[in-house]
Amino acid sequence: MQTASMRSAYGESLVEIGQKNKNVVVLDCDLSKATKTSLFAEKFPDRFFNMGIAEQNMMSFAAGLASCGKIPFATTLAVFASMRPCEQIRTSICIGNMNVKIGAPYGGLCTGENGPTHQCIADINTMRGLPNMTILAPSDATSCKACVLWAAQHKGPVYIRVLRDNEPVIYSKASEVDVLSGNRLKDGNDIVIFSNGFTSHMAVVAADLLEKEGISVTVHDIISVKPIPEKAVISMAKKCGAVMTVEEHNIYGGLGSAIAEVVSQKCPVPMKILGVSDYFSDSGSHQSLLQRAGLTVENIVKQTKSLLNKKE
Amino acid sequence: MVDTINKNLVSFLEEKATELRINILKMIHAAQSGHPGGALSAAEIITTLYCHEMRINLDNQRDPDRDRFILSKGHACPVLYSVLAMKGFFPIEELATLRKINSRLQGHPDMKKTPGVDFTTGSLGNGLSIGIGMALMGKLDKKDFRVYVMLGCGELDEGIVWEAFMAGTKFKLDNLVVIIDYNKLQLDGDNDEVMPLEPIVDKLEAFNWNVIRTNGHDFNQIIKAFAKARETHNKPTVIVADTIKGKGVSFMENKVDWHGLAPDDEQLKIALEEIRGS
Amino acid sequence: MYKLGDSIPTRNAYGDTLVELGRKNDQIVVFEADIGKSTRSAIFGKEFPERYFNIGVAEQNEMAIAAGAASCGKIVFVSTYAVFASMRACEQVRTFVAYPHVNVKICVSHGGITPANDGVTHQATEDLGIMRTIPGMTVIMPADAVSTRELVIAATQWDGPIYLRLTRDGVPVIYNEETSFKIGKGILLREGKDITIIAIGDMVSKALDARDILSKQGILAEVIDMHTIKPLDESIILDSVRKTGGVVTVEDHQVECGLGSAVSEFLGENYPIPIQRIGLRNTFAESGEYELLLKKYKMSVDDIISGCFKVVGRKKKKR
Amino acid sequence: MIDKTKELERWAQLLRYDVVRMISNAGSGHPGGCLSAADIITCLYFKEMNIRPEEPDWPDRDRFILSKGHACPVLYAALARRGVFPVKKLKTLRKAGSFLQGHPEIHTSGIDMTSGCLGQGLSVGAGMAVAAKIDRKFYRTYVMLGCGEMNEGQVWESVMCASHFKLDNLLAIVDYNRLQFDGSVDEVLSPGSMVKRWKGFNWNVIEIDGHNINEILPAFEKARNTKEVPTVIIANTIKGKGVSFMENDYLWHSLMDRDKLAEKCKQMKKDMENADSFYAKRLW
Repeated sequence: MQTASMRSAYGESLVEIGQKNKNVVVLDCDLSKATKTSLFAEKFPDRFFNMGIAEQNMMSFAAGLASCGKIPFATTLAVFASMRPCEQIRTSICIGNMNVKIGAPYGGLCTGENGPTHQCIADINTMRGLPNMTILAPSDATSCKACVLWAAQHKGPVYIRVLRDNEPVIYSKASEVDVLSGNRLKDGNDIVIFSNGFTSHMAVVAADLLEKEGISVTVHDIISVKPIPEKAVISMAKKCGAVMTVEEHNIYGGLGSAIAEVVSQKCPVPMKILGVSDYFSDSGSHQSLLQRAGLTVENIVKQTKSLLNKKE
Repeated sequence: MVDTINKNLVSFLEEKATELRINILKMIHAAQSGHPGGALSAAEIITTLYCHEMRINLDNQRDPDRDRFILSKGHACPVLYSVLAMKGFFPIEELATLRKINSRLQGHPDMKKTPGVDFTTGSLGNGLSIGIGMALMGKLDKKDFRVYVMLGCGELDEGIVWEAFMAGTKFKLDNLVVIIDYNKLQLDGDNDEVMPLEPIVDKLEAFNWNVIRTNGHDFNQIIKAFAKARETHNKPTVIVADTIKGKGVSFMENKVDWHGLAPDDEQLKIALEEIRGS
Repeated sequence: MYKLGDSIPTRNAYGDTLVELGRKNDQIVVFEADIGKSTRSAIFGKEFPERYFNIGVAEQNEMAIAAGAASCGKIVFVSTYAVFASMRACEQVRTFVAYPHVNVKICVSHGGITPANDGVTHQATEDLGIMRTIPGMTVIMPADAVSTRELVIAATQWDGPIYLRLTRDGVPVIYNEETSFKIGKGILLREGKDITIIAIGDMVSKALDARDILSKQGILAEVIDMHTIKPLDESIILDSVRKTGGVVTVEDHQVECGLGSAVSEFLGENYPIPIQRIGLRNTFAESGEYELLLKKYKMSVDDIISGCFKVVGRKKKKR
Repeated sequence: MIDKTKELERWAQLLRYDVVRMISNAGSGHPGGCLSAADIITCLYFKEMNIRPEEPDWPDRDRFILSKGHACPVLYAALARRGVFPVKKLKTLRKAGSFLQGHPEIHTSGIDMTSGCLGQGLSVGAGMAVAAKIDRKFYRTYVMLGCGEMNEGQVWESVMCASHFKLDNLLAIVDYNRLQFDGSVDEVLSPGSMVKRWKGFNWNVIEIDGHNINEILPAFEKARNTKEVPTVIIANTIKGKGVSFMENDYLWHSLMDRDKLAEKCKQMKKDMENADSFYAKRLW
């Protein structure tokens, strides 16, 4: 299994768009080595600003830059990019629909050993209520690149949730990735699994195992949690008649919630939301924390089977 | 006032600080992640706090009258865990479980999990506000406990720290002491590159605090600074302690890369030799 | 104390109750961020100046100070506006209040679009959703002055952090003083059989109005006041939808993340039926009169009614 | 021909009238902080700033951010009086459908940034000033802060960063009226020596009387001529300035008594009509 680092892909993609567009500027809060914006800083020192450990200032500052035609990528760890400056994102960025991109590496539990203060399982939800915001949660290094490229083209605020290292590679080329509609990773009829981030790869592996047992599963990688690709979600929910969501986020408010809103309104079918069951996790390796949360291939298989029993 | 400090006290503290450094390095090595630089720079101050300055009660760890300590720069927690283990809050062997699953020793301090930790920290800039809350309640309840907060210098970039400096003045919290571990390095480089802090003393004085500058590795000066803080009334004290990041291990000293890096076997061996030898 | 039908801002009831509690319990302390006159915490400050701390316009500091105070055994109330508590101090609430699970009660005025004229920056329409995703938080919005008093009292006995949202402007009193309130237990206000309306906060009285009109048109709606959206009262929802088979949720909040979302999550996993969500649809509101804003942003009594018709229609189609 | 000072004083008086009229008309709003800022805003919009009323989005314009967003009526009045939008629109303040929101919004002509949540404006201004430097443009950015706002930590974050980035094209003005929502700044959260604080953060500090046009204009000029460091003007002002019963009364931070204000408005109108034809033709 080939793996690559998503945050490196983030840093490299910034360099790439920085070369093409001189309006791209990058901001960071004293974490450029961790977030890999240091790659951009080396190449374009004049367009890189280290704001110090001052996330709120960074967000309003970015709004000021955007109002003068710049495309700022404000970057820091997910918890400090979403929750610490939440109100600044709302007031300075979203109300005016400013063209600010927020890069948020270390989303979910991947900063494992650092403990719950640094893990972030509430970022997607924190951003999801905000009008004008687009929320992207890519699932590997390639789709992360696709998201950065897309965000640079899109006018308006975008939040990109990035993971750390060693994510399995799902896509071969960034141009193949459909950022807004998501991507069918596997086609089947009995159940549809919507997932994003680190868990998309697990869902595919689980689907392969289930296939051997005669259960045919659709796996759809949802990169854009907001706006949620409503049409695609509904058509698959209708086709399969049962929906499961898998994500490295609180079961409340994230992808599962976004899917539940759509499905319940347009075609209520049995559902299961897999994620972190509303608790603060612990220090420990990323793998051990995923295991505790039930975000494993085995559990996806198990939950799929029990959900199928509920299907009429 | 302590004009002459007992020499035995100083050599006792020196011994303890050495022990702390050894534990810090061993535990970060065992975890293979963590933040040695800022833990080592704080060793003398933390030693002085726990082995001399602070009133703690091992028989009743949550004694409402105990002095409190908040490590606002939570990532430096190996130094705190070491001193707590050394004092007997939990077995010293437990240090080896740092950052592992099911351990009581989280990557950043957790008051609900670790005995002796007075408040959860880890996201920077907040510890001083929490200390203010405690000091205020001390005043309200007419208790004489004192509150100590250690800030990293990079934390002063955070606005909430300045909100807290204002509040400390307003409420005249002379039962509160802030220690800035001024090692002049943060994750991305030195303060001057990332966000300059000088003139740091002028800034703090402009917020009407009692400001004391000291050498954060010199026990004589540290002990005196705490004593002076006790004698100051009607305003809180901030001790700006000049320190060296990674202090005690030559290849870590003043090296920003050692902010958050674990030593390998070979590096640990050299580091321990240096510390024991000194 | 409060008369049925009177229009009272729930922030007023909060201020009065704080004083009442302060007299009984000297462990209660209150923190404020320079808007005590508006949040009504100043009433407490006047009577108990030694237990009232104005932190200035510094909400993050306020929240972390409150956490520190709570760790010394106090029952701490924090007052400010909803936007500032939930968003300005979002991370402090998560890391220093919720994660250590300290006894901080965050009681905030200016919830939803009730600070109508002040405009978007002061209208908190994302807060309930944000607070709901923080583990260990309890999230409440009372519907009127009576329930505000009861729930604020209940909050002092509740172990752990609470986020309680109040209105700036007046809302009609709908409860008499005999009603008993429990955190985490919804109130069945009206029985019905055709549809369940689940409402929260200032929208509960609108839901009642909608029910009256609907019943004249032959639809009997059950109305639930879901004052606590976390923990969600799952049994009251299940009991109701087993009868009615359809739900309309009504909230003064974005339809994403809030009550509608919580109900969708729960029913999706446990009892999939048609749901319609009434609330702000992914947009910011604006300055203007409360009732006019409700109309413009499709949250009025008429919109609740048409939502009910939609769901009833879909129910039929399904059969 | 009257001199420049006299002319600016007249505009300031007219803005005060507009503010009183708008707020009594809307039935809510924040008069105290509008009136304390009226003279400075007048000097900015009628003298100092380089803007094009007919082209509010002109890319090379000077920017202004009212960080104390609740004082927006005075800003709306200045924009209307400069011709950015018709004066009669002032009537619509805070009404549904109006572009004159309760707090400033970037979509309104002439408003350079949304504000209203205190403490964010200087960060935004620093961003604009940096953008000008990147693009090698000469426009300047002006940010007005309230003194209560200085409680917010974010202000100090931006103060630090503006001096770090050497933003000499950025000017901060503190409307130092010494009152905030809950009382005097000394009671709520003392700012200590404002001058000492800003100096501690390496800014060029100028202290003036914020109601004296002959002090305001030279301060702007001094700021323009200061290189390598950002400048802050600490403008000592009086909350509610110009309306006797509001002056220095913190309760008039927001509208306290609508009838009293409406009464005052009528009287102001009468006085101004009689005083000068300059006013007479501009009243509403």
